Amino acid sequence: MQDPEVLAKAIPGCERLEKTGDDEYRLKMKMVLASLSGAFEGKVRLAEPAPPSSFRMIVEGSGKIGFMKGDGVLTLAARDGGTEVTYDGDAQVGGTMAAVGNRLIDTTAKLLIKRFFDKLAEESA
Amino acid sequence: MDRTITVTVNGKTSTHKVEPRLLLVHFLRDSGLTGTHVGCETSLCGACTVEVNGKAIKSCTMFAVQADGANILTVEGLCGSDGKLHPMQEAFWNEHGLQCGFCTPGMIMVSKQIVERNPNPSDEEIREGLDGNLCRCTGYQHIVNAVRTAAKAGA
Amino acid sequence: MITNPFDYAAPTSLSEALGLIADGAKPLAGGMSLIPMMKLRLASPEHLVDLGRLPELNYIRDEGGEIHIGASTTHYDIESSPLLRGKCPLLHETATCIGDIQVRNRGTIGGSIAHADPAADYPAALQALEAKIVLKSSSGERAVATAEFFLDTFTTALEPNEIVSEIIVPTEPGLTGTSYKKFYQPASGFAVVGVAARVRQEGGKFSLVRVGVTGYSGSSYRAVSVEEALLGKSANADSIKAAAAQVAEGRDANSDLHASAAYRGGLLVTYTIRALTSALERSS
Amino acid sequence: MATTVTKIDKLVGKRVRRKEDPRLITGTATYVDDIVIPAMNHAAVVRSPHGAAKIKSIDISKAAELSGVVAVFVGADVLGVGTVPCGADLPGLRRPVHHILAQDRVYFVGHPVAVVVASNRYIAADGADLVEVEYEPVQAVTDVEKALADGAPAVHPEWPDNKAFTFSQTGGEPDKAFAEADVVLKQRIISQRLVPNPMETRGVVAEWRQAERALTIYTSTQVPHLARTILAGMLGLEENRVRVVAPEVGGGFGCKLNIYAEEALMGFIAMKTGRPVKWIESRRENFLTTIHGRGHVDYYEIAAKRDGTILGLRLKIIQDLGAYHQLLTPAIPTLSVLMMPGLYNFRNIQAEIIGTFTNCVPTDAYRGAGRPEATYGIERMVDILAAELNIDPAELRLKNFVSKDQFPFPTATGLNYDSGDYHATLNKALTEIGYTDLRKKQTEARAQGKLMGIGISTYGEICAFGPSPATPAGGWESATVKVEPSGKVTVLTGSSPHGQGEETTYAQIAADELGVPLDDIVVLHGDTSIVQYGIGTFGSRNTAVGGSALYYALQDIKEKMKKFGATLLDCDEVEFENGKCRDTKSGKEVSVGEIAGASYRAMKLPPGTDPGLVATKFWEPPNFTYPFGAHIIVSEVDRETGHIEILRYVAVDDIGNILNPLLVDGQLHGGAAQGLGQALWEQAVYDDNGQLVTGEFMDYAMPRARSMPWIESSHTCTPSPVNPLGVKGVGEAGTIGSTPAMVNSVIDALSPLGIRHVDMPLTPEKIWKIVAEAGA
Repeated sequence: MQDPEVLAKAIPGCERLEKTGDDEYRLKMKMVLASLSGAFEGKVRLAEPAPPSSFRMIVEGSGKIGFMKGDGVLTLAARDGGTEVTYDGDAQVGGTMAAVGNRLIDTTAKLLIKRFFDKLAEESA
Repeated sequence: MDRTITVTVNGKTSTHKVEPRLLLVHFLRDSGLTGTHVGCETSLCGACTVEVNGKAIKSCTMFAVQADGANILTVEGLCGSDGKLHPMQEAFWNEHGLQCGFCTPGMIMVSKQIVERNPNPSDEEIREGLDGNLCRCTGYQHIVNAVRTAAKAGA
Repeated sequence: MITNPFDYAAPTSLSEALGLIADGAKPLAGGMSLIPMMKLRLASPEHLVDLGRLPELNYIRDEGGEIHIGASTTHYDIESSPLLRGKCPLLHETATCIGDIQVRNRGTIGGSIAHADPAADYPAALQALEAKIVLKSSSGERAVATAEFFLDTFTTALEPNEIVSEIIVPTEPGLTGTSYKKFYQPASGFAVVGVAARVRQEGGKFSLVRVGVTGYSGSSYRAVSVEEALLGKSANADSIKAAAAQVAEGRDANSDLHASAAYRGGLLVTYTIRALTSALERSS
Repeated sequence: MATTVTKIDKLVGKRVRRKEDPRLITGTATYVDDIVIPAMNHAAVVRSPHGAAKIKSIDISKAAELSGVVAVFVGADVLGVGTVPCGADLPGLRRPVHHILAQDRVYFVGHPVAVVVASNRYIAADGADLVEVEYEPVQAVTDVEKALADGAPAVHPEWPDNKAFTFSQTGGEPDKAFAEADVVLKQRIISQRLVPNPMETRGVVAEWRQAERALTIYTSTQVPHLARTILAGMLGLEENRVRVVAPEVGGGFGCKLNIYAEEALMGFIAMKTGRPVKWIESRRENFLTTIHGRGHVDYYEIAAKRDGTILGLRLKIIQDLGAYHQLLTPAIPTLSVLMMPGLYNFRNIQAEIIGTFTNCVPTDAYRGAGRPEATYGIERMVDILAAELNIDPAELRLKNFVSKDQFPFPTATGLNYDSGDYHATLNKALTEIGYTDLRKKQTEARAQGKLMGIGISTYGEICAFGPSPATPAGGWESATVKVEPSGKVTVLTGSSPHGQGEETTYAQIAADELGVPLDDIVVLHGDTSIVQYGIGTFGSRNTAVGGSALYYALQDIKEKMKKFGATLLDCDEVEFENGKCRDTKSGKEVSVGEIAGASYRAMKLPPGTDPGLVATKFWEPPNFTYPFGAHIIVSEVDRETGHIEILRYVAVDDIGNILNPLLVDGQLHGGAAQGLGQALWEQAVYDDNGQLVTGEFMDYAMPRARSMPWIESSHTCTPSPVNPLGVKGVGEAGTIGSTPAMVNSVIDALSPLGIRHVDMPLTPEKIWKIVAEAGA
C-alpha cells in the first residue's frame, strides 16, 4: 500500500507521482468532480510508519482553482480474512474553489477521500 | 468559433457575431445599454436583471448565444417612446427607492415581474420577490414602499 | 470573471443533442450552477450543448396517475403549474423555495438534479415522492428510482453519455398531506437542511409516510427509519417527535461555516418534525 | 407703495424627491465600467492565492505570447511608481513599504503580483491565467490575538512582534475611579471584520495624452481631489496634469475613501502603453482586496457604584490592521477611543490600542469607522452592568446621561459635545415602543417559556469630519455658486456624493436662499477639472460641512446680487427675498435673472464691484457635530433552531435640523441594515492559512429584503450650533445605533439562561448551542 504505483492509482485523478526523497513524492493530478475540474501540483508525504499496521499520509496540492490538503493516519487491520483500511484525519479545500460555497468544501473533501479508499481497496485487492 | 445571433432588444431586432462565452450582460453593455450592471459573479446580487421573453433573468448567468431569437427588455426599454417613465420607475423615484443607483435597474426589472405576477402583493411577498437582488444602501424599506405603491397604481 | 473559451451547439432535436453528448460535450440546461462555476473557471468544459431549445424536454403532462415533467421545465413552470399545484403540491411548494424569481425563471428541474448539489431543494421532494427519473442517451433510455439516482455530492447514476430527460411523480389523492420545510443558508439561500414530508392517515394512524432529506449529508436520502417508525402509529405530535429523532440514522452530517455537523443534526430533527406536522395537518 | 410679496414655500425640510434619480432609474447614469474610450485596453490583475509566501519566480512568457495581450507588468516594472500611501500618523508607527505590485513576497490572499493588459477583458482574463508564479508559501497568521502571541509567524519579517503601533490615552483619574468602584465588570468583546461590499465594485479607467502630459483617471472614489494629489505624486506628475473624475459611484461606505494600488497601476499602464486602459474589480477581488472594516478584539472594564452611577471605563483594543496600512488604517481605532464616553457623564477613561499586523487585507474606514465598535462595546457594557446591578437598562442609561444643561460638554477624551438632549430621545423611543407594557409582555412570554428580548442602544457619534487638525488631509469643504447669465444656478461642491443625494439637498438649500426653482439648479461634483478643490464624502460630513460651505457661498452671492439690484433699481437699500431684489422704499423689484444678466453684461457696475456672479467659499468647521439617538429592538429567539425574529424596531435619532426627511429616512434604513448585518449575519472569516472563507456572496451573508425588519423611524431635534444649517449628519447613525440594540435584544432574550454576552454575528448556530447547553 505504500507502493507509489498503488498510491498513484488510488489518488483521484493522479497523473504523475515522482519520488523526490525518502517517503516523499511530487504529485501531479487532475481533479474532476462532475463539472468541477482543476489541475493540482503538490506533494505526497508518508510519515510515522508503523508497518505493517499504520502510517500517516499527507497530500498537499495547489492549482489555479485552489488548494487541497489531506492529512490522516491509515490503519490496516485484518478482518474477516481480508484487510480493513480505516482512515482518521481531515481534508481541506480552499481558494477559488471555496467561492462556490463553503457548503461544498467538506462534502467534496469527504468524497475525494472516499474515492481514494475505494480505489485503494480495488488496487490492493 | 463565433456564432451569429439575432436578438430583439427593447424592440429593435439586430444580428451579431458573438463568441460563445460572451455573457449576455456583456453583450448588452457592449452594445451601449450600460444600464444593466454587473455586481457579482455568483448570480446572487441581481444587478444584471433583464427580461428575456417576458421573464426576469440574471444576464450575468446566461450566454448571449443562448438568447438567440429572444426578445430582451432592459431598463432602458421601460420608458415609453414619449419618454414617459414606467410606473415602476416613477414609484422608485417618488418613494426614494434608490441611493447610489447601482442595483436600481435590476431592482426595477424584478419588481416589474413581481407586480405582473401578483398585482396586489403583501409586503412579505414583495420582500420574497426581491430575494435575488441585493441593495447595500436603502435597507430595502423604500424599495418595498416603491413596489407596493407601483402595484397600487396598477403598474 | 470570465469563462474559458468553449464551443457551443444548440441542437433543436433531442437525438442531435444526445449525439453531441455521446461525443463528449457537456449539457447546458438553465446554467444556474454551471455558468457561475465556469465564470470562476472551476469548470471549463470545451463543448457545451444547450438543451434549452428542445421542445421535447419541456412539458408537464398528466398521464393517468402520474405526472411527467420534461427535464427542461423551469422551476417557475413547476411553481406556477395548476396541474402540479393541484395534484402534486409537494413539488409545487418545493419549487417556490428555490433560489429567487430570476433563478426560478431560468433554472430547470433536469439541470438541478443532474448537478446533484447536496443542498439543492428538489431532491428532498423527489425522494419523498419516490419519483422516477428517466435518463436518455443516444443508445436508449432507462428509468431510475430517485433513491438510486442520487449517489453523492455532484454524483448521480448518470452515465457520461446520458442526460436527465424526464421526471415522473405520482399524483396525490386528496387525502395525502405534503410539506417541504427548509432552513435557509443566510447568504446563498441554499438549504442548510430541507425536509419533504408526505403522509396519509387512516383512522387516526399513519397509513403512508415518506420523508426526503436534503442538505444534511453528501447526498439527499429517504429517511426510511422515520417512515417505518411512524407507519401504523397514531398520527400525532408525540409519535412524530419520537420518530424524527432517527432521521439522520446511518448518515454522515455535512459541516460548514453555517452549520456544524451537530447543529445540522439538531436542525434536521426539528425540520423533520415541522415538515411532518405540517403534512399531517394538510392530510385530512 | 406697498407690494404684496408672494411667499414661496421653502424646500428645506420637505420630502423632495431626488434630482439625481432620472438618470439612475432609466439606466443612463455613467459608472466607471460604462466609460468607453476609443482604443481602450483592459487589465486583469494576477493575485496571490497564498496568505503569505515568497515569490520565487514569475514567468510571463505564455501570457505575453497570447494573441491580444498588449503588455504584462510585474513588481520590478513598477518600482518607479510611488507606494500606496497612509495618511495617518501615530507616534512610532511602523510603515510597511506598500508597492503597487508585490516584490519578493506576498502578504495576503489577493495581493497583486502582476497585471496583464489586453485588447479586451476576456483576453486579459485568459492572459492572467497564463502568468505562472512560483511561490514558496510560509506560515501565515490571520487571527489578531494569535499574531501577538510569542512565536507567532511574522507578517513582516522585520517586525517579529507584529505590532505596528501602540497607543494609549487617559482622561480623568481612571485608577482612582476603579479603586473607588463598588462594581467592576470585565468583558472581552469582538467587533468582527466586515466586508463593505458596495454594489458597485471598484473600477478605474486611465487615459494619458502624451503631448499634453495629461493623465485622466476615472475612478470609483469618495475623494477625487485627494486621489488626484496623491496619484500625481505616485506617478511623478504635477497635480495640475492629472484630472480625477469620480463618475457615478455605486456606493462607498468608506471603502472608497482610499487610494488603491490599482488606481496608480492603471495610470502607470496608460502612460507606459500610450493607450487608455480599464480595470473593473470582480466581486471576488472586492472581497479579497478592497479594505475591510472593524476587526477589533476589545477588552472592556467598567467601574460603577452600586446605585448604577458609572465611574469609568477601561478599554484595550487589539486592532487587526491587516498586512498593510491603507489610507487611514491605523487611525480608525483612535476614533473608537474618542467615542468611549458615549452619552454618559463619567469622566475617567483609560485606553490602549495595539495595532497588529495580520496576513489579511487591510482594515480601514467602513461606515462608522471606529465609532460603531466603541458604541457597541459601551452599550454592551452598560447592559452588562444593568444585569449585574439588576437595574432596568433604560433606567440605568437615563441615570448616567449627560443632561441637556451640560452642553457644550467636554468629554474625558477631549471632545466637546455640541448640543443634545439624550433623555428626551430615549424617553421618546420608550414611549413609542410602549416600554412599560412591553416589559410586562416579556414577563408573560417568559412564563410561557418564550425567549423574548428588548434591546436598547443609546448612541452618540462624532460626525461632520471635521476640523482640519483632526482630519488627515484637511477637514474643510468648498462650494462655488455660479449664477449664470440667464439666472440659472450652477453649484460646484468639493464633496463627492455617491448616493447620499446632495444634488438634491444642496439644490434645496440654494433654491431657498436664492428663491429660484429647484429645476433651475444644477449641482456638479466629482471632477477635479470642474470643481475648485474639495475633500470628499465620508464621516457624515456632506451636508454639515459641504452644505455649510454652500450656505456661505450663497450669502456672498446674495450680497453681490443686492449690490447689482440696488444699482439696477437705482436705490440705496434693497431686500433680497424670494428670488427678487426689492427697493424697500418704492417696492420695485428685479429678479435673479435680470440681476445675473446685468452682472455679466456689466454696462453699469456697482461701485467697487466686479462683473459676474460667482462666489466660492472654503469653509472650516469649528468643531465636530455629535448626533445621537436611541434604538430599541424587540426580538424573539426560536429555541429549536436559534433563529432570531425581529418583532419591532423603533429608532429615534437626533441629527439636528433635517433638510430632506425622505433622504434622512433612506440613510437611516440603509445604515440600520448594515448594523444589523454586523449583529446577525456578516463576517469576514479567514482560515489559518490566510484564505478568506467568506469570500463571495455565497457565504458572506448580506442583509436581504426578507431578512430586514420594518424600521419605525422618528426624530427629536437639537440643532447643532456648529454650522449655520444646524445639521449634524446622518450617514452613519443607523449603523452605529442598530448593532448594539440588536445584540442587547438577543442577550436580553437569553438572559433567563444566565447569558451576559455573545459575540457577533449572532448566528443561529451560536444561539442554538447556548440554548441547548443551558438545557432549556
